[in-house]
Amino acid sequence: MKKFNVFSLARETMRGHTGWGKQWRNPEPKKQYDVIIVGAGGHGLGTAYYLAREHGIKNIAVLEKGWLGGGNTGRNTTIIRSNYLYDESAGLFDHSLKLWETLSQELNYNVMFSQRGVMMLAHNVHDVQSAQRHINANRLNGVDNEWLTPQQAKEYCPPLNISKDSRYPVMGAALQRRGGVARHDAVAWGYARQASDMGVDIIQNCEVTGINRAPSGEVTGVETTKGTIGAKQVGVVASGHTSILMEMAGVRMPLESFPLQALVSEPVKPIFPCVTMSNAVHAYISQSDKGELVIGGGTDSYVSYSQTGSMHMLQEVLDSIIELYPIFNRLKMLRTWGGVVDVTPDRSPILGKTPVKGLYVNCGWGTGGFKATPGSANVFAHTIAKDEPHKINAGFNLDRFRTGRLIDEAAAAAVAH
Amino acid sequence: MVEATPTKRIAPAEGFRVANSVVSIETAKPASRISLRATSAGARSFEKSLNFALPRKPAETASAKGRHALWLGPDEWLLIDEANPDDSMVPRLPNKQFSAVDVSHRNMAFIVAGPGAAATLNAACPRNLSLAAFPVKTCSRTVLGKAEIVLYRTARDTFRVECWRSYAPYVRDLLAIASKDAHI
Amino acid sequence: MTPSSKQPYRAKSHGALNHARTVRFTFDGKPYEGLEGDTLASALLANGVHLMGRSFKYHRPRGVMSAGVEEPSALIGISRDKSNSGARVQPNVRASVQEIYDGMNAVSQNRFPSLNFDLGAVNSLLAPFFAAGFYYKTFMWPRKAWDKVYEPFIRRAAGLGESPTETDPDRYANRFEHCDVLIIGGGAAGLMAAKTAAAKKQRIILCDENPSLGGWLLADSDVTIDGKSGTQWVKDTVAELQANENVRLLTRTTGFGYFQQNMVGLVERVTDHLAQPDMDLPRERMWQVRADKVVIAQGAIERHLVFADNDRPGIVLAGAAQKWLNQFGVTVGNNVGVFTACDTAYAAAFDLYEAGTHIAVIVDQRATVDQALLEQANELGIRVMPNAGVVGVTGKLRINGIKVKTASGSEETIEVDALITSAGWTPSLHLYSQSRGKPIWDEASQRFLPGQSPQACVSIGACNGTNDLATTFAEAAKATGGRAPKLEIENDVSLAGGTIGMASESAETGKAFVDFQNDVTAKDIKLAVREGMHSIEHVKRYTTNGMATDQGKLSNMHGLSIAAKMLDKPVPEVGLTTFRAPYTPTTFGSFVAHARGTLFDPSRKTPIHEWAQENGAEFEPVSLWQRAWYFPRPGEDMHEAVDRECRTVRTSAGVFDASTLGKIEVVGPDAAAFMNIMYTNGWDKLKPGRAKYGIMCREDGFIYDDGVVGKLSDTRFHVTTTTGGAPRVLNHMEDYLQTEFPDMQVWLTSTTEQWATIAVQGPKAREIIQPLVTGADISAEKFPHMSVVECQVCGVPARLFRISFTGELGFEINVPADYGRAVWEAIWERAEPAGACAYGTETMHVLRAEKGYIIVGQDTDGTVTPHDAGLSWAVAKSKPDFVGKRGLQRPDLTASGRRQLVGLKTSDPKKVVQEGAQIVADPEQAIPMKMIGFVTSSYWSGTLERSIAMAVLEDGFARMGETLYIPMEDEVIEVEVEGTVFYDPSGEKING
Amino acid sequence: MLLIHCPYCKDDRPELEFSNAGEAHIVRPTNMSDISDTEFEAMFFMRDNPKGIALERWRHAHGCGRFFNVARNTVSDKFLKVYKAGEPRPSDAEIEELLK
Ligand SMILES: Cc1cc2nc3c(=O)[nH]c(=O)nc-3n(C[C@H](O)[C@H](O)[C@H](O)COP(=O)(O)OP(=O)(O)OC[C@H]3O[C@@H](n4cnc5c(N)ncnc54)[C@H](O)[C@@H]3O)c2cc1C
Ligand SMILES: NC(=O)c1ccc[n+]([C@@H]2O[C@H](COP(=O)([O-])OP(=O)(O)OC[C@H]3O[C@@H](n4cnc5c(N)ncnc54)[C@H](O)[C@@H]3O)[C@@H](O)[C@H]2O)c1
Ligand SMILES: Cc1cc2nc3c(=O)[nH]c(=O)nc-3n(C[C@H](O)[C@H](O)[C@H](O)COP(=O)(O)O)c2cc1C
Ligand SMILES: [Zn+2]
Repeated sequence: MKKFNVFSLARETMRGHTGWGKQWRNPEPKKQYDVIIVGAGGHGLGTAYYLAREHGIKNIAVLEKGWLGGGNTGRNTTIIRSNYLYDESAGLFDHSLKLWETLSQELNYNVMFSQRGVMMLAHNVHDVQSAQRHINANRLNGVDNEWLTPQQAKEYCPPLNISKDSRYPVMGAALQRRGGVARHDAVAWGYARQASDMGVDIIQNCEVTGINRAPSGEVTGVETTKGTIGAKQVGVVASGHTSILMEMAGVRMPLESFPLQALVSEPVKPIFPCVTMSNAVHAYISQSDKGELVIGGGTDSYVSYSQTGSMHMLQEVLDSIIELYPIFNRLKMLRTWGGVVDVTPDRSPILGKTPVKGLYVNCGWGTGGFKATPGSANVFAHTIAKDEPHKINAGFNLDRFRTGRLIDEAAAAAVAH
Repeated sequence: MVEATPTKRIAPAEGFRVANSVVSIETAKPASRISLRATSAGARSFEKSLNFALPRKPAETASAKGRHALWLGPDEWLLIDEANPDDSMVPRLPNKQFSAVDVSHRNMAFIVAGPGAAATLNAACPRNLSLAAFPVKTCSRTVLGKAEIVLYRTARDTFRVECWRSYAPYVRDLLAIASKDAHI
Repeated sequence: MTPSSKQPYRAKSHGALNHARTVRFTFDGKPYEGLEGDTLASALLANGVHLMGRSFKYHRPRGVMSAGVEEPSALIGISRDKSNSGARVQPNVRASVQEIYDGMNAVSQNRFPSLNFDLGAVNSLLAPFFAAGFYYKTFMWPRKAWDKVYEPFIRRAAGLGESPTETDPDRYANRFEHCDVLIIGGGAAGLMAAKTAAAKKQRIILCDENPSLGGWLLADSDVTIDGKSGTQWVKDTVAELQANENVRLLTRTTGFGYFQQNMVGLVERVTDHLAQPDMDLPRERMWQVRADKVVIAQGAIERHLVFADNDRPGIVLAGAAQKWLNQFGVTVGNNVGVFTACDTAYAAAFDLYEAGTHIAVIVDQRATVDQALLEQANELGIRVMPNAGVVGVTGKLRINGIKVKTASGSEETIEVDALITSAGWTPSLHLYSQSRGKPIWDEASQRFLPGQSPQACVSIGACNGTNDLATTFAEAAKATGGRAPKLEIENDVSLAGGTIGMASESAETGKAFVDFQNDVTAKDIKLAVREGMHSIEHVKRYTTNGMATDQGKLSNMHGLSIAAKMLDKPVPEVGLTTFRAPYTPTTFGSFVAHARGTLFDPSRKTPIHEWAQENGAEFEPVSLWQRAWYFPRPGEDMHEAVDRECRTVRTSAGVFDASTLGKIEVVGPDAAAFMNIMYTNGWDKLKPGRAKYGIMCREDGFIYDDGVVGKLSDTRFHVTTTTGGAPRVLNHMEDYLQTEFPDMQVWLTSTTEQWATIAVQGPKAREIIQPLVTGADISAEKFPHMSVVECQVCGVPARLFRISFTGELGFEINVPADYGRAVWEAIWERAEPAGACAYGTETMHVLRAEKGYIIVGQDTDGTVTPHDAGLSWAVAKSKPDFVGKRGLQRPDLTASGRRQLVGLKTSDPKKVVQEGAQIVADPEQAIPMKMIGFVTSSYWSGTLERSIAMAVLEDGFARMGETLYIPMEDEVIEVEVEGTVFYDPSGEKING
Repeated sequence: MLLIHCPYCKDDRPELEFSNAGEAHIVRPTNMSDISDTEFEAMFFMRDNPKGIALERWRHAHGCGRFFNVARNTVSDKFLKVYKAGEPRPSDAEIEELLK
């Protein structure tokens, strides 16, 4: 595999970019693998990468029903932060954030991780209390998060409307400076390229249609649109489609899949320097390197796999954006799209073993799993390789819904994205 | 001293009126109201105390002598008495198989009238307000922007818009701005 | 042609514009003149200006390509305010559709210092370096440089136009509309469909994005329909439709999005073409139309040809040239070349010829050209070169020549001042696809065509791949239930034919653009495929082909074809990328419409709000409500005001507006039984006239809401909820009632707003209200704590509670809301002389915290059970069932070491800890620290002359007396754990 | 915006009048106190979440206020059947039929 750097780029420039070679192979599936990962999103590809890199397992297939990176990895608003409340969450997301910080170098692929700061706005006393609770917990967990007055928030984000007369005046904000955004597609491609180079077979246009189990119960492989493929271990990393896959193995999941839309504006010159989000005025926004404002909000209220959403949800999110940033009213929506997000009852992911031997699941990231991509993949690889969870993901087990030991970030008043 | 001053009633958006060539919007006069919830037997026993039958079909209304009964749900009616605004209908009624709750002060109403009335409402109400779909003398609970309303078409070009009192300023301002666009 | 001095490319003999009505405007500060009805592009072209913009990546000079919304290149900024204030600025406007008006101020974008001389164009020199995906391969070292150097550089370079910097002063309207038939597109197809539907008396809406209806018929000089010219037929048909009251014609209105169940979003631009719009007009109007049937008549979009330097100013689409000539009376040059792969460009060339333009050559890619066309060209003396291609051009800011290569390999440079091109017509599948219909590949015509949509819609005309007018009319009539009209049609030009992909392989020596705006070349697409991007979706994202503001209207088919050839796969196997809303970029304002400022969200106010305002209250938002927060006196800050209010309530009395509390009337023979299910407490023993504090859980056992419930009679409860919880509690109750206990005879009614609720609290509370109350004895004996009575206050019917959220003797008076202010004033008239005060939510919070009363949502979140909150006494043990009972028995909810609600006192009584502060046992430990709880409520208590706090703490009940620590940024605060009741633990006062 | 038929109002109404209330036919056991942790988990947390026909509850919250059930295709979002609360769950055969 050719190393990506300015010298190779210069050399290739001289010869018309004819020598780059493929970023990943497009192999036909083998009959048998050690591990099959279902779903070539960031989490799935990353899992394969870490299995190969850190655990020496190389006989791996990643099966993808469409094109790699085409699930939620390819349709999210790319907000990355780790200022979660609970120890478990902060542990997981900050593990991830640390990996983000060197991911471009590690993958030799510029994922354009941009730590421009994520600011969460407070609009009432309750928001302020909740923000302080987060900030204090984060500080003692070693996660950066700081309180800004409305004026400081405005300095950090000049388009913000902090007028006292607005319907939801800004009472302050919590800022995580290490937070930011990344180029979503590049994350999938970077992992795919390295995984493929280490021998992982990424098989696209290969939908898993069944999970095969031995009479004694353990997993033996999968049925796919490209035939039967054997494996001792199967990791399901299919985000919105997890319930369907797990049902193939007879496991019912505490998940519902909702449509979540995002949209971009036409590109404009740099005007929005950071990422902001708000729970009371539900919307989030950043500006991409190409200049579009990237905007998201809440999900539709009903289960859907259609990858589209409703007109009124677009209106809701734009109402909120314009309330906070009235200068953007004349900007134009360029494109809107939808994803299918799998939501758990406590809004925290499920990441671990299942009642079926050899079957592992990584799901429930809902509206906020892009930020977790490297961390989640990293500990999930550990879980598969060792057949037991890493201490970072131990709490995110499936059992918690029976015991009641939830990790309820939502109940603690922070909506996750 | 205290007993001597009659207690003053202050309704929200009192005296509000805007009008243009196609539509006028004004605050309705105070009225007394009952939210009635009842089984069908309860409805029968209740209507004996009124001088007309409660409507039984979706969206239907019935009126007599300034009293209106609006079908809101299979076991729910909104009764409006324009004739006796300060006189609650509740106490004089028996109380079995139904629940009659005085909501005279919970709601208030705007009257939206004129050839542009439907267009005004359709600025924020997603319902089909054509005469075919929403005939005269029908009603429905629905939404107007981010407020819940009860819409009652009293005449071809006249709607009564009931809303909860704290939503009145919002509904008022929304209707007022919508009226600017009602000629289209 | 007789060029007028001011508009040298204006063809007097052509077009529908009135030459007497001139319009003045500026472009980059330079004044120009155009005609009323001109687009900015047609007006600039009339003045001989082709250079209108710079491209995204390479800053290549660009002219206008098209005469429609598909325009990728000529994007300009428009500023409407004379002062250029930054409020009414619109970036990225297509010059090809923006109508000019007197005083219009247009500026070019993405260039510095000027359009003619742009420093950013050095990027062009680096272009080979900037191949697709280059940034993924570099800018990684040193790591820090990404934030500080590379990214800021990349960002500055990107972005096209500039955002407004001030609030948009314009208004936007919204309209929900319903109809039988919605027709999108007002060309021949749409008009005929409307005509047929109108005859059937259906309610019709027809929209078209252009200022006038007629579509391509307006640009076609030759076609005749029953002997009428196309434009005449349009005029007559439009007049007929206008006269029909069932028809609504919307021009300048784009169908931008097709949503579920035939809901289509249209946006109408009302004032952007007006010089001095009436301030009462909205700038744009959103139409959300629900139609029984949708007829899609979007037409087709012409493709450009892909060859080296095909982006130079002066190169335009043939159809655009024809439109400018026949609709606007503008010629694109004096010596025009033609490069085509289909017949329609000949019609454009002949029209130009007729208008006096010299046609230098027609270069036709096809080996065989229709004989009639060749003859006609021959007659006019126009040179045709079949089986040849343009492989390059000369001239940078404007072309001055084309390099033509024949099949035999000979090359020739031909002088031109403009080149018109056509690669054929792409049916517009946008709305069909958005309706979730799948495009179907037609191998014969090498196009994707609409198939069957899952929604009630039908595609007709050019967007359906129909190439001629007669068939278009027939299918239009059929679409709306009519019969094919019998019309004599002559001189119609077929849309058939064309090519996709590279014009020819030899045309690729330089930069052959596929996507103009994003500077995607054929080479970029090939590189992407070579690098393993085998899915068209990867190609799109790696190269950004089709991701610019035109969303690939010109480029998608070419990109697809080039990728398919590289992959050696048939086109349909490679497939299209997804069409998404909006069809053309749509302002945020049109979506938001009225929902700005006070109309963003209702702001709910109590009947007493204005009194509070008049009396200097500061307000606090709580859910949708505005609540009086505190009542500062002149000179007081919040802390001082709250201190005073607290002291006053404890020593005298205070009056508090509690109207926002949710209220639900629970009525019916089964009311108590229902309450038993919904609340953790038991309700059987409660007597009429008595009240009780109730806790509501969800099935999982966590606290959901709380409030005092008064029993008015055996069949009637007056239930209160938290302010924010009212709607969800009612929904929760209705859910259980309707779906789990439908046989219960009980009904629920929201009475939150029926009642104004005035709390009078403090030792003097009774003395203040006593004279106002009639019909009830409110003495301590007859009306003890937790009583309720229906009586009159100030002569109006009231529900009077004796309850206290302060720990003092207290009453809550509910009166019908319209009387709220008068009753409040009557009370105030007695309270003020008694030394009482009005107090707000902050004081309420302090007072209740002193008593250890919880606020659901502050001292509890969704993880706290009644037991955790120290409210086990309110959970009936003997009830067989209530919502939450089973959930509470789950292992983790009964485990030891749960977080429990306790009181905290700081060792330093002056120190008020922060709400949300975290508690640790060992402050010396390293980070990450083990946190064992956090502070939920914390106040300065003037009464106790010290700080008080509540916290949820791991195993809290067992930690009474323990010393714990709160590590803050700059200090560690020592606290001691104790019970939550800080004031009057025996409850003497409350019972006074 | 969906268009939903309310079986009580007997009319098609815009989605804005409704709220979705999750999976249908999850019956609250009458012996609630006696069920096992696993049964509780199944009832309160586990969901079918089907790609295909979902049986789900809606409330005509800003209309007649009634909860009712529907069968909806979660891929096309089309409503295939609307029925009142308390009416039986469509049989598997009927669901098969609806899918066609
Ligand atoms: C609009 C939107 C905005 C978002 N914004 C943010 C944000 O700002 N920040 C953030 O952190 N997160 C955000 N998220 C969430 C985030 O996108 C996801 O949590 C994350 O991308 C999930 O990654 P994944 O790899 O698990 O799933 P995916 O990328 O969805 O990958 C799963 C893959 O599994 C494949 N698959 C499914 N079924 C099968 C099968 N039977 N056989 C084979 N393959 C199958 C799918 O095709 C898919 O490619 C957002 C999501 C959306 C939709
Ligand atoms: N160059 C030519 O001669 C030429 C080109 C195209 C069509 N035609 C002829 O025109 C006839 C077909 O007419 P037609 O009616 O199908 O196409 P048309 O192009 O005449 O009309 C389509 C109309 O729909 C509008 N439109 C497209 N998308 C829209 C949207 N989302 N919202 C609102 N408006 C939208 C277009 O601007 C255009 O005015 C055929 O006979 C064909 O031969 C001729
Ligand atoms: C962060 C982000 C930025 C995007 N920017 C653009 C853009 O500039 N132009 C564009 O056409 N689409 C953009 N998209 C949207 C994609 O074109 C596409 O809609 C999305 O990946 C979903 O795929 P689909 O629409 O093919 O289903 C962006 C998507 C994301 C996630
Ligand atoms: Zn209904």
